[in-house]
Amino acid sequence: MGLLSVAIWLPIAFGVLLLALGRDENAGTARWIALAGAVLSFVVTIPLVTGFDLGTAALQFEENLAWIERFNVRYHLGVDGISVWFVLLTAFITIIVVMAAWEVITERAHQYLGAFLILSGLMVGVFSAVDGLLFYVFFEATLIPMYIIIGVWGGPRRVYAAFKFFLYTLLGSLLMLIALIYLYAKSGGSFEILEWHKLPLPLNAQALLFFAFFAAFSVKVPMWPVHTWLPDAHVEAPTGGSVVLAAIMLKLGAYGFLRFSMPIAPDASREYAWFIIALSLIAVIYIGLVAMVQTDMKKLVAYSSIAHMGFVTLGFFIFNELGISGGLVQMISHGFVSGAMFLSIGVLYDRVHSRDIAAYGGVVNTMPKFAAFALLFSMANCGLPGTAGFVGEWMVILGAVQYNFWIGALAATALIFGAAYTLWMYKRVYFGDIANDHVRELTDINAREFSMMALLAAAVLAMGLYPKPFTDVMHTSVDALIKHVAQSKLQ
Amino acid sequence: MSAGITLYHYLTLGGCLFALSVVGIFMNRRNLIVLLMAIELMLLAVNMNFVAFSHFLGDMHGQVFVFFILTVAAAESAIGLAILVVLFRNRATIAVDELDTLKG
Amino acid sequence: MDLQGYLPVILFILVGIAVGVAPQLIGFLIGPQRPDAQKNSPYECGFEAFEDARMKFDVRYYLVAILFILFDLEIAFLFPWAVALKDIGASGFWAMMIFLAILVVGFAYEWKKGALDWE
Amino acid sequence: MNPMNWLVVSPEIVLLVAACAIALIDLYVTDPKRGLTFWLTQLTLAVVALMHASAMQAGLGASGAAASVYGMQGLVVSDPLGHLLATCASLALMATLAYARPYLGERELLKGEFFTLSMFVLLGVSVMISANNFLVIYVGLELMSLSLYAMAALRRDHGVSTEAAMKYFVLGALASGFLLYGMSMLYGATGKLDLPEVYAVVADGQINPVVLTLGVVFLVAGLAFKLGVVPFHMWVPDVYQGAPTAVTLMIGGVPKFAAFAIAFRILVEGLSTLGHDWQQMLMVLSVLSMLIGNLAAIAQTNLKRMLAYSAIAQLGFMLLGLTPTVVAANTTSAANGYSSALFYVVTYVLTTLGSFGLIMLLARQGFESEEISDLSGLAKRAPWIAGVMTVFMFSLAGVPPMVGFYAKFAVLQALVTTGDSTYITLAIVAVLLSLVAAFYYLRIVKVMYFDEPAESGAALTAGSGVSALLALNGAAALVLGLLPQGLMALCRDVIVAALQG
Amino acid sequence: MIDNIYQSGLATLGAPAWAVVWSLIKIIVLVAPLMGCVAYLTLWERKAIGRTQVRPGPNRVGPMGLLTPIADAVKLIFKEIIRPTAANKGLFFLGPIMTIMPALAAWAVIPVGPEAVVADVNAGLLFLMAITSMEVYGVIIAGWASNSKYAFLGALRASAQMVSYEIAMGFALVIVLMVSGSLNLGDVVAGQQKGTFASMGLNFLSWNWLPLLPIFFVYFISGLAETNRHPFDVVEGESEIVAGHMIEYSGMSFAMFFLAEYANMILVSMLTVLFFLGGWDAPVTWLGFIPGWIWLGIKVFLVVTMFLWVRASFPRYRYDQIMRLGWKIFIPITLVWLVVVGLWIQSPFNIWK
Repeated sequence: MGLLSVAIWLPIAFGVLLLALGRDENAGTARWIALAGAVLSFVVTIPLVTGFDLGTAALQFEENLAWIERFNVRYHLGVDGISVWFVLLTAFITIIVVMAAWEVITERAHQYLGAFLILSGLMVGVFSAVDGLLFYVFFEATLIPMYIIIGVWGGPRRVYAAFKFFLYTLLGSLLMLIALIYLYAKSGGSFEILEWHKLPLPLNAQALLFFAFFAAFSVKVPMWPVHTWLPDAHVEAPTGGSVVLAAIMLKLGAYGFLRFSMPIAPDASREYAWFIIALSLIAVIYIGLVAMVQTDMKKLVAYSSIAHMGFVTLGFFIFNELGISGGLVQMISHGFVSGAMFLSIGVLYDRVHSRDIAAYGGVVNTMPKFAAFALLFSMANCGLPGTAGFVGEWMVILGAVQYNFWIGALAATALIFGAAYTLWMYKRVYFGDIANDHVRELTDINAREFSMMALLAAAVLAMGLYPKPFTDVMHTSVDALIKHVAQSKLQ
Repeated sequence: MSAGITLYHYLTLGGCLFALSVVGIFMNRRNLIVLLMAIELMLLAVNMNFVAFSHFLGDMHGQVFVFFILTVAAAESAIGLAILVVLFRNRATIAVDELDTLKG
Repeated sequence: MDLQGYLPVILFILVGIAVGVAPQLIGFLIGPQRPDAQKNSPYECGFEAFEDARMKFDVRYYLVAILFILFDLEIAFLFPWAVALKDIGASGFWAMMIFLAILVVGFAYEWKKGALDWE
Repeated sequence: MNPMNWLVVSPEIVLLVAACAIALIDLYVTDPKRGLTFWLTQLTLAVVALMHASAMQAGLGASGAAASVYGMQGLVVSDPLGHLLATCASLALMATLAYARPYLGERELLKGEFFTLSMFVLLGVSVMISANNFLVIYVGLELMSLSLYAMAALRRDHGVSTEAAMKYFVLGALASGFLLYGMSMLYGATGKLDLPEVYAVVADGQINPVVLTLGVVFLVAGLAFKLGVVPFHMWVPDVYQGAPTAVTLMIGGVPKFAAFAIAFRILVEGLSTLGHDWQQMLMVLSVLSMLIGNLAAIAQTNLKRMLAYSAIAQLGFMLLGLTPTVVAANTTSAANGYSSALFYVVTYVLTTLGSFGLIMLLARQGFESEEISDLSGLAKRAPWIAGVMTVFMFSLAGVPPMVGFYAKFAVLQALVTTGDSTYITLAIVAVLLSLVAAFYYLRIVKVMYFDEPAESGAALTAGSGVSALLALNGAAALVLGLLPQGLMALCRDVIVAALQG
Repeated sequence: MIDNIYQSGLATLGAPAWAVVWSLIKIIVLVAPLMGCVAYLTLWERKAIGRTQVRPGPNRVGPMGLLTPIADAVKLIFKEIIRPTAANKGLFFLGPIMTIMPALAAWAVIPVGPEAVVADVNAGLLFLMAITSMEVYGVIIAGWASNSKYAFLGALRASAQMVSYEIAMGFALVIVLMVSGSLNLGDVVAGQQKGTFASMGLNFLSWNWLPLLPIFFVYFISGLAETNRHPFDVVEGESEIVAGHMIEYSGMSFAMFFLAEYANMILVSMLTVLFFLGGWDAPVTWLGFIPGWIWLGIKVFLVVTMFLWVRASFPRYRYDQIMRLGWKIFIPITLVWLVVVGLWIQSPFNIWK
């Protein structure tokens, strides 16, 4: 059993074990088991990076077993420079989520934690699958635990949000399924994604495939105008759910663009790049403006996530090294940052039970340690230099300028909007006098909260100050991808 | 005497009977018994077809088939009547119109 | 189709109907017609009938009717078999024996179930 | 002339003898739980399933056309396809009876007749499955239908139930009439009743196309009635809702195999040369079924009724698998399509068994548990059962990794790999409509997980045996989802063998 | 002479029309004496029962009461036909018609000698089964249309009883068919004229009654029940439901039922003779000089007299006993005998080759 399999199935096994535990009385045990599982799962992913061969764009840590021979579907796993970091990110965020749920989730904690561990395994599966159907299975299967997480432990409108989340995502992915099958037929009976990369296709077929994939991934990313499920889902989901959604699930969509749309339909991608770029810019600018007028903290961060993901797709579709690496770096950094942002909101919400910005004010007075962390994360969210957020955004903007100055300029405005809504929110929530009794009675973060905040803060800073390891790992694969996309597959 | 009667006469007759029974089943809103009778009529229409074909093709299998249809028709009406009786005991009506508790 | 032989049969049926109709007509024509309410009321034991004559009746009558339909059809199966028995040999004979065995199972079942009891 | 070859029908003979014997033995059983009857029935079914399974193995071992053995002078055929379906049907019946026994026992409906009738249902099903002749198909069909009519009326003192039985009866008889009329037309056009002979004559092309087409139209309509697809679906919701749940399962489970079998035997083995005629009808039927079934299911508050509409939609999806048949006389895509449809049916029945079994498990004396709201908060009361139901619902919705996804996937790939734009459009329509379907399946999960329990402390007093069976059933839906290879390959092998035969 | 009439008729009317006329002539030649027989059967019944009870019976009208039936007929013609207000008028008068019609139409296929039959059809026995089954319609229609409780109950009882015994009768016929191998009644009779005993000149031992003895009894007794004759006449048990389904009928309408009952008696006797008692065959070869129709007449007379004798001698059955006899005794007997005869035919001892 290869490393990747372990990374997938270990958390799932822990998750099933937790589900089997079955009683609220066992919640304490459940938490420790969950934490052990999460940490263990993270530990097994570390060799993926340490043992990563920077010199090749080929798949590493491959596993290739027959699965459904009837359709030549294979249990084929492998990572390259594009996906390897996401495996780690997923495993890392899972630890945070388990910790975040520690005292907060009292009802059916074992199910909650179990669902997250399973979800974690499935997401690792998505990032490491290089068989089309296997990818799809993992991709879809993630919906089930997320649906239940939002619906059971979510806020007042959780049912609506859960349905919206599920059905929106399903709609897109079903069309992708058709595309996968179409490719299977075209390639003469293979589900190997790498085979598909080599498959020559006429432009109209590419266009159809492109839009089928677009349907799946744009919903997941989410891109304007199919983003409306996201604020609902984020707002209603429990903290852990929001963290995972923002930090990883959105990346599944962006990752899909890189893995499927661009290499499989390169000509169509170039043909319709303007379309994606336009949508991305709308996301960056318009959603940025929308974020500014939010009164709900979670909604604000949700919209900011959309805007940040707009950067990612923008970076991808300008087809240069800076853009794509920037997009990838942005994805990872956003994974940390948005997770941290939601976590901070969660910390407040657990104490005050309100996400309304107006319900707070002067938190820095009662929770100084927490406010410091929050400041760091907010700065990262608006992309100030020295934080993780900066690297990716900067790279994308540079890439965009290379591509077309005006696009770069428009993208750059996002930095301004980002700074505006994030810092303004920070000011309203943390600075100033103590606004009310709730805030007055706040207690600062405990050791558990501190440790998870610290973990995230370390990641954010490390990535902001020394991003080279990240970009190094990506470099070869991104290069190969760009070369591949540049070649026409038309015959 | 039967010289003028061709296969198509029989088929037309069979078709008419069949159509009649279908109309009977769908248009009848009053009485379930009529419905059961329409079903029997339908089977008879089929029998008519089979016998006619069998005769004109000179093949006995069609007539064997008719035998089976007849038997099944009897079993069917037996069960139909039994259900009808139970239904009447429960609902005190056999009007098709009034069988409307299941809607959705 | 040779149906010539059946002409007399149809005629006979018609004659049968005529024999049914004619005397009743004659009876109407010749016999007196002096109806009155008492005479035309249903035959009862002296009281006015106070419920519909078509009352509910014992379900066993239905049972008999249903059983009759089934058994009569078994007989319909037996007829051609019986006629051809000498030509179809042992296999034909045993096929019908299997059929009858199943019939007997059904018969035994309903016997034990009390469908044939009239107490 | 073909030989009698009694060996071919030996499982059916065993079944018939056992059914008769058990009918008589039960008369002397006084035990209200019918232990002896129950176990004897299960034993018989297990034996029958084993016989079919071993026959299937033997058939698959034989190469090419030798896999199909004809018996009873060509009236029946024994091929791996038939044996697979019959094995599945026997196993499904075993599960059905196991689920039904406590349910019926509580309602004083547990009579020996239930077992006998259900064995006759299976007998009819296996006769249909192995039929090679219109007459045999008809006899099997009626044997099954008549037994089912009687079972539907099992709850004699219940107005709704008997009303459902009546509707079932009338529309079922109507369907038989349609089917028969179609058969008579085909008989008239070809002069044959044996399916291979019909095939040969039709392929010859020297026959009246009008009569033939008319026959096919009626046949398809009759089949559609039996399958319960739109626009011949009117009976399905009423019967599913009205019949006692045990009988609903009986109607919704085992007979689906037979429906597939006769559709395959008649349309594919007998009339594949007329593919063009019936293919398009099937397309229309399946799209309509998915559309109306899914939309109507959304509006339901009764769980059984919802599952009925879902069955309509699911069978519509299954029918899609039968459509890609004679694309450029290419048997690969045909085999592909049929094996997908077969896989679909098998997995659909698996989930149906589970979901109705669960309804029965939750039902108690005087409480049918058939409203959707009755499941409220089930995840709190009985997390295991809720989990199993979730597996079924996601399976029906076609979400991986449940087995239902692979069924949908198989059918979709059969459509898409034809490369024909009509089929690709159909596939897209199908996935869009299954999105609609996802909504109401999700709603069940929502009710179980997100809603508060309607009546707190309603303890589940189910026997451990039934719970274990249910867990097994759910595990099957999941494990088959993770490892579908075996069943899929089997489906393909048997279809290939059948097409060669 | 008959041939001459046939030929001249054919010449004058042409084939189709003459076929009709000729058949009608044959029918009338058959029906007219039959009606006479029916009429005098009623007299004979009264006389015979009278004698068994040591009283003279009707003896006022004509010598030895021989004109009594005619007087009865005249009386009935002049009686009012009452139409009950509650009755369904159309059906009410259809009832008697449906009763008498099958009783007469069945005679279409009954041979009174070799080839001497109105309609010499191959499916004679089948027709007979079919047409006699219609008898029950008359009863049901009469009982329903009368809209009277007595009539209704009577009709139910009668129909249940008739259909019950029809099964036993049907099985009995099947057994007869097995040994004769033909549905043609003429062939059935012809089949009884051969065999070991027949070749020894003892024809009566080759008739079906001997090898099929149980069936012979079953058939005869079923015939009694089928015609609702004593001891199975609870359907019109005077002490309970007066006249059963006929209660509302009067005058000629009533007479139709009456006619039908006696016609059926003769029919059943006739069939018993044809199936089991060798038809027109002489019992022993040396009596063969007596014409077949005389033998037939004698046999039928004897069997009909059996009907009367039974009526005079046996107490009436209860209804449950009737049903039990039919379902639980006769049907098993016939089933067993069916298997026995089947095996017999399969065995080397087959006497019906």
